[in-house]
Amino acid sequence: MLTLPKILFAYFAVMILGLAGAAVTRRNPVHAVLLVLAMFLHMAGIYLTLGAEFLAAVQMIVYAGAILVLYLFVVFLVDLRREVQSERFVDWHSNSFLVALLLFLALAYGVGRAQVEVPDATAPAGVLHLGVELFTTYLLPFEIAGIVLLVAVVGGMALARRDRAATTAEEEVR
Amino acid sequence: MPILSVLIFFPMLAALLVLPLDKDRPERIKAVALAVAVSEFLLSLPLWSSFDKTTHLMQFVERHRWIEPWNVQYALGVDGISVLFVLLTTLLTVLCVLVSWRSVTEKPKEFFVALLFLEGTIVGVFCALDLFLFYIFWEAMLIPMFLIIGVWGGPRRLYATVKFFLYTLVGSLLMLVGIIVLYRAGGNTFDILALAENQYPIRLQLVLFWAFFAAFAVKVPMWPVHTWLPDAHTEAPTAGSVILAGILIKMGAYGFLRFSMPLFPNATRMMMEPMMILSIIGIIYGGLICISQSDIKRLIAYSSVSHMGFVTLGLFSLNTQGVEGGILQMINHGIVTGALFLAIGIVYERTHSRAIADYGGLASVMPVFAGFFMLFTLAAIGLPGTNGFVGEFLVLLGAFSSRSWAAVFAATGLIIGAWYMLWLYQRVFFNPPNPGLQGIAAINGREIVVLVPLAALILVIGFVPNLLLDYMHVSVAHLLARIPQAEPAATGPLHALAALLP
Amino acid sequence: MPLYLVLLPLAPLLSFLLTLLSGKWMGSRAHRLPILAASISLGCALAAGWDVAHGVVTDADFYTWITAGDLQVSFGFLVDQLTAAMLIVVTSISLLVHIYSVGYMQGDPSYPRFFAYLSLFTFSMLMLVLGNNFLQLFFGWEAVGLSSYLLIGFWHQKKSAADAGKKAFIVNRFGDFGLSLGIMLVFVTFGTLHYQEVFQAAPGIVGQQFTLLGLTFELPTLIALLLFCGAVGKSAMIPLHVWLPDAMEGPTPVSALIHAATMVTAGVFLVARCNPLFELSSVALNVITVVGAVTCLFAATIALVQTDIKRVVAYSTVSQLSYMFVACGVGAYSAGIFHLFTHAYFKALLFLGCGSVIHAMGGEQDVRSMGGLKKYLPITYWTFLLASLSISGAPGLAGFFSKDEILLMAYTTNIGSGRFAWFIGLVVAFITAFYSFRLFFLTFHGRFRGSTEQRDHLHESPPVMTVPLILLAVGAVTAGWLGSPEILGGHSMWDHFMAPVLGRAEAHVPHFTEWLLMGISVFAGLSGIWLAYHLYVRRPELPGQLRESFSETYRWLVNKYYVDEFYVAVLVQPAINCSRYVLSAFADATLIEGVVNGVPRLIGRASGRLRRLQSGHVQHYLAAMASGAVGLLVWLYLV
Amino acid sequence: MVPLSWYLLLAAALFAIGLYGFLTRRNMIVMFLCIELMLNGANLNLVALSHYLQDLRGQIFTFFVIAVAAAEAAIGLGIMLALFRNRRSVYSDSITSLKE
Repeated sequence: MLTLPKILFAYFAVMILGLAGAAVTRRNPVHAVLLVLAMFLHMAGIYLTLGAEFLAAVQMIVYAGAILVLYLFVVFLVDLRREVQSERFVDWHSNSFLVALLLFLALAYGVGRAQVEVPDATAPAGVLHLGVELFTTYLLPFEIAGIVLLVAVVGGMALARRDRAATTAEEEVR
Repeated sequence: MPILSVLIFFPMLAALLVLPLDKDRPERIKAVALAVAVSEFLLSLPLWSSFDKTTHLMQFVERHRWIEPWNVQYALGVDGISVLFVLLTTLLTVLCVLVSWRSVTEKPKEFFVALLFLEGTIVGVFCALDLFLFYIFWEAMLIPMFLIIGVWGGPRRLYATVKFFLYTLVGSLLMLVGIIVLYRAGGNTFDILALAENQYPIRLQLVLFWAFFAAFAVKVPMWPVHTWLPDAHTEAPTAGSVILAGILIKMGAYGFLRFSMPLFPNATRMMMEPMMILSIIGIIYGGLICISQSDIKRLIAYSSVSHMGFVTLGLFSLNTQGVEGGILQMINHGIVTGALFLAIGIVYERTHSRAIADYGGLASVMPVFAGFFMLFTLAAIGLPGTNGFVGEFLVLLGAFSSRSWAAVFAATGLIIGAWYMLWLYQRVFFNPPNPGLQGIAAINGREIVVLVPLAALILVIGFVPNLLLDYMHVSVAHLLARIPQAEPAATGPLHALAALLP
Repeated sequence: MPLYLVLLPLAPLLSFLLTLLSGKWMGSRAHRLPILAASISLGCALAAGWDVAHGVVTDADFYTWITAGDLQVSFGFLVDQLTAAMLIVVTSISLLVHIYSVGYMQGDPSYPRFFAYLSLFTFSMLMLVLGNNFLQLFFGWEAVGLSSYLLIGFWHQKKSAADAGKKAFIVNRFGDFGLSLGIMLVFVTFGTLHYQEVFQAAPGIVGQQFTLLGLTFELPTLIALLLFCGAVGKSAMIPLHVWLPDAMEGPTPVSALIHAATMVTAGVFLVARCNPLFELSSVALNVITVVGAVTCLFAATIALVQTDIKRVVAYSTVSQLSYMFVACGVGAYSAGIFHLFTHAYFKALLFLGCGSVIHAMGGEQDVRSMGGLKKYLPITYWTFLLASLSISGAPGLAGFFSKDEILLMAYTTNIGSGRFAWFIGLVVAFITAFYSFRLFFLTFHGRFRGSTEQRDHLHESPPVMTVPLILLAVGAVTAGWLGSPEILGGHSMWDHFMAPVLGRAEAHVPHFTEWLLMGISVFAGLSGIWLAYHLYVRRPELPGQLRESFSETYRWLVNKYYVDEFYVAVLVQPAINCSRYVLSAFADATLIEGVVNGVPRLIGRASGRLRRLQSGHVQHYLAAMASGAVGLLVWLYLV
Repeated sequence: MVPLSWYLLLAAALFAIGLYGFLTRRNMIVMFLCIELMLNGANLNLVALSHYLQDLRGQIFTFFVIAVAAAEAAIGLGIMLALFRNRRSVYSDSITSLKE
């Protein structure tokens, strides 16, 4: 029975798989990042079909908006010109395909076997409850996540910062 | 005042206070370390004065819940067996600080921090009444010791320290397994006193006995797991050797007393003869091997194997004289071997050589020092009037009472002991003076201050051993009361091993 | 407890400590305190002797030393007739040696140390004889060993002296090994170490057995033999006699005090003290007699050919000590102690005489470079002559009475080996007289054989040395009169005095036999003197010829029957080799270390193989992880 | 109503694709990107199960995963830049210092 949710799901699924598959095989990293960006937007769509509006928003704002842009910057920062001409794959990629395929089959078999009891009662859902939960029960983890992010920001800056002495030395060599 | 907790954590906290001191002013660091060690010693004196010698119960007990899901307690206490070791620890640490005054020139701050930390953990080992807590201190003590040997040691220090660490760790891990098994078998508790109330099946006792044996025998060290000791002693700095010989290896024998004997009395009884045989091999083997050593510290290290053989022989004689003699001999060995290592450290500072061949005629150059060393030598060979005699005699008497052959073989250790110690003394202090030793400074005031307390203890314990023995009587009697006096059906080592098989 | 008993050992102990501490400051005055202490001790000893002579026997504990279980031992004093005699011997000889040393040791850089050690020795010896239990005996026993070690090695820069001190200590340890086991066995048997309690209970153990090392012994025999082991070591009996001749490396006053008069007789004292135990075992008594007799002959023959003046006297000491053991072995403890008493004086005199000679010769000890010293050293000459006569058993002198009593007792005893011992004793009496006078003639008569330098240096010793010689000479002559037997018009005072402690061994023989035996032994002694006179004064060329014709025997004697070499080859060298090659190199470094280092090495090698899996490519790691995950899933589904 | 298993299968496929990419690509930045794909696969599982089991914890957990992913991206890309500056390369097969 083909219903709207199923059609929507099929659309998103096909797009996600296609975009992901394309992303991992493109030669140009910039293309790969852009394909993943598109894929993330479709992921947000899937989340909407699952009633997770807040997460869909987060997926778009944080993942697509922030993280992938960061990737894009970094890709530009490294030597893109040579990158486009060099070999995409490592030498042993055919074996890796097999491993990935086997994993998928194993997981799929597991999904097929699994019996998930679906409860009838409709528990409270939606952004409101999510917010209440986050700021009451999960307040401490929430704060910790904030600190982790802050640390990551500082750490990322520290790592990416050019060591002035080293840089000048490098430039002199050039 | 929770005096035992204070004794454990005061040096550790004080070590933290040493850390921010300016590393370019070592004098101040040393002064603070000395002040801490001396105050720790003074703090431990109430243990001596207000100890009640008429009861076998634990004293100065502190008991707090700690990790509730596993029923772990923070429980401390001392009885007549352990109280003396706490005092010995605090005393020897003071001397170690003093003797390291000049000899530790590199990173003095870190050295004294490690030393004070070590002191705290060792006191913890002797006071812990909870197996879990005990195990923590038992392993924690390895870390500062590892550093002391590995950072401030001699040329082969890395080999020695890694060997020391791995050797002891292998033994300890077997004990850890034993502790967990015991925890399950003894009603989910780590409380030593509660565990000792139970009676375990004989096969379990044997298995656990051997698991604990692995840890304790390495530490003692009993033959044939003694080979870490010569390397560790030889490479360790003076203070390290003193702590190692004086206190650390006592923890093994202490473990036998505190755990093996009260927890597994039947197994102990069955294992009496194998243990005595191992002890005797240690006595003779350690003594004989000393004869051909050419390195002073190595020689003293092997002599420790021989002397600790007497200790375990006494403990496993399983009678009053043997056990009390064994405990006394542990303290004696701490004092005497500690003193010998201190003395060697004092000459090493001047000559920078440990080879016996580089010495000779030292008595003409350093006469006062020669006198001290003579006293320590005599104590090491157990001359009456020194503490060594009382311990060895009681041990031999105990061994003779339970197995006369054991005393006969062990007594040969007295002959061998006199041989290697006097030969050492002759080659170092007598004979025509070695020209290389001309112009060596005589012993100074600080060094005399280091040696005098130990020399005094040697004589005081030699003439009035009851000062110490009085502390033990009740506790030892209580301990021995737990061990069946009747001979088990068959006591041969083969039989005992066979009982281990499923 | 009377005050003088406490003072008796305490005075030398304090003197030891104070002299050691203040030595640097006292310098050449360091002898004052030790001499004062020795005098105090002598006074106290005389007071103790007076009390005992009036029947007061003291047995009191000073304080409890060791308590452990049912073991309780004290430092305590037992003063009875035996102790009193020993006290007087020890303190009197000690005082004289102290005084003598003032002259002999003058100018030595370690003068204070020497006197400190002498005081330590006096203290130790007094503790040994005063003790009222076995452990205190052992305390003194080891402490005199220590003082002996220190004094033999007094000139420790000399390797031979340091060697000799060490050898003395270690050889003695072999004896102590038996003694300590004996003491333990006494404790295990009787449950106490106090003499009085042990001796009272002693008869109760007759017939009991004890298994040691799988061998079953009669309990009394085992105890007695183990205790005797200690005596063998301390008194230098075969087979532990090797240390005493070497001990002559020490200063001569030390040899006189320790290695002649007092310490070496501690073994005899031990046997005599424990006579209630030894009496229970005829096996042990026979062993003592035979060991004594054999050592007696053995040492005397070696003494025949020695050329070092002190070594001759040392071997004669071994031989005289053996007489004392023969006496104890045949049950005549009183005679043994009597000989100990007289021997102390004439042997100390001999040694101090030797010391005077060596002093005059500037340290030379070889008799071959002496001779004709009579005119240079008159006082030494005359006192030495008296001592030699005394040891040879010349009638009327001290040695005569004591030796004669021993021979009489050995002849009349019912101990199996008594007659054998008597015969040996007689032979040795002859040999003793011969070598004593050989030494005497070689030293004092004939022509001076040393260098002219030495001749110019010759002088009689100062009065501080000769006065002790004269006093000892008085002792060497008169000490024996205390025990002159009834047939010579005496009253056997000594035996009566000792009877309460040592029992009374009566010789039940007709007066004629007694006269005959006495005559034979006197004849043996006198003929020995005559032979020495003949060989070394009248026909000085003869000894050389004899040496030629019995060269093989001579070689064995000069080399002391190669006993030292035997021990080195059988005990010392194998032990060193075993230590170096078997234990150190093989067992420890190869076997145990092989396992200890081998296991980590094995792990290291295995991990080296496994390491090749580690390429460094992070993707390989993840691929392995993913394969693992797949494997896990499959396993999960299958199970 | 879309069956739960569809979502789960989609998530598994996404995860497998991410894995494949990680294992095969030389460029470490792209490898990082593939990790994001795998994370998304896992997130999808959580959200789907959260929806079907009527339990908000799945969503909350996903929220934290995204937060951590952001942190990880910041640090990881910082490392990548540092690496590139030191090695002049972002190719995984030229960086094997884990071997030592």
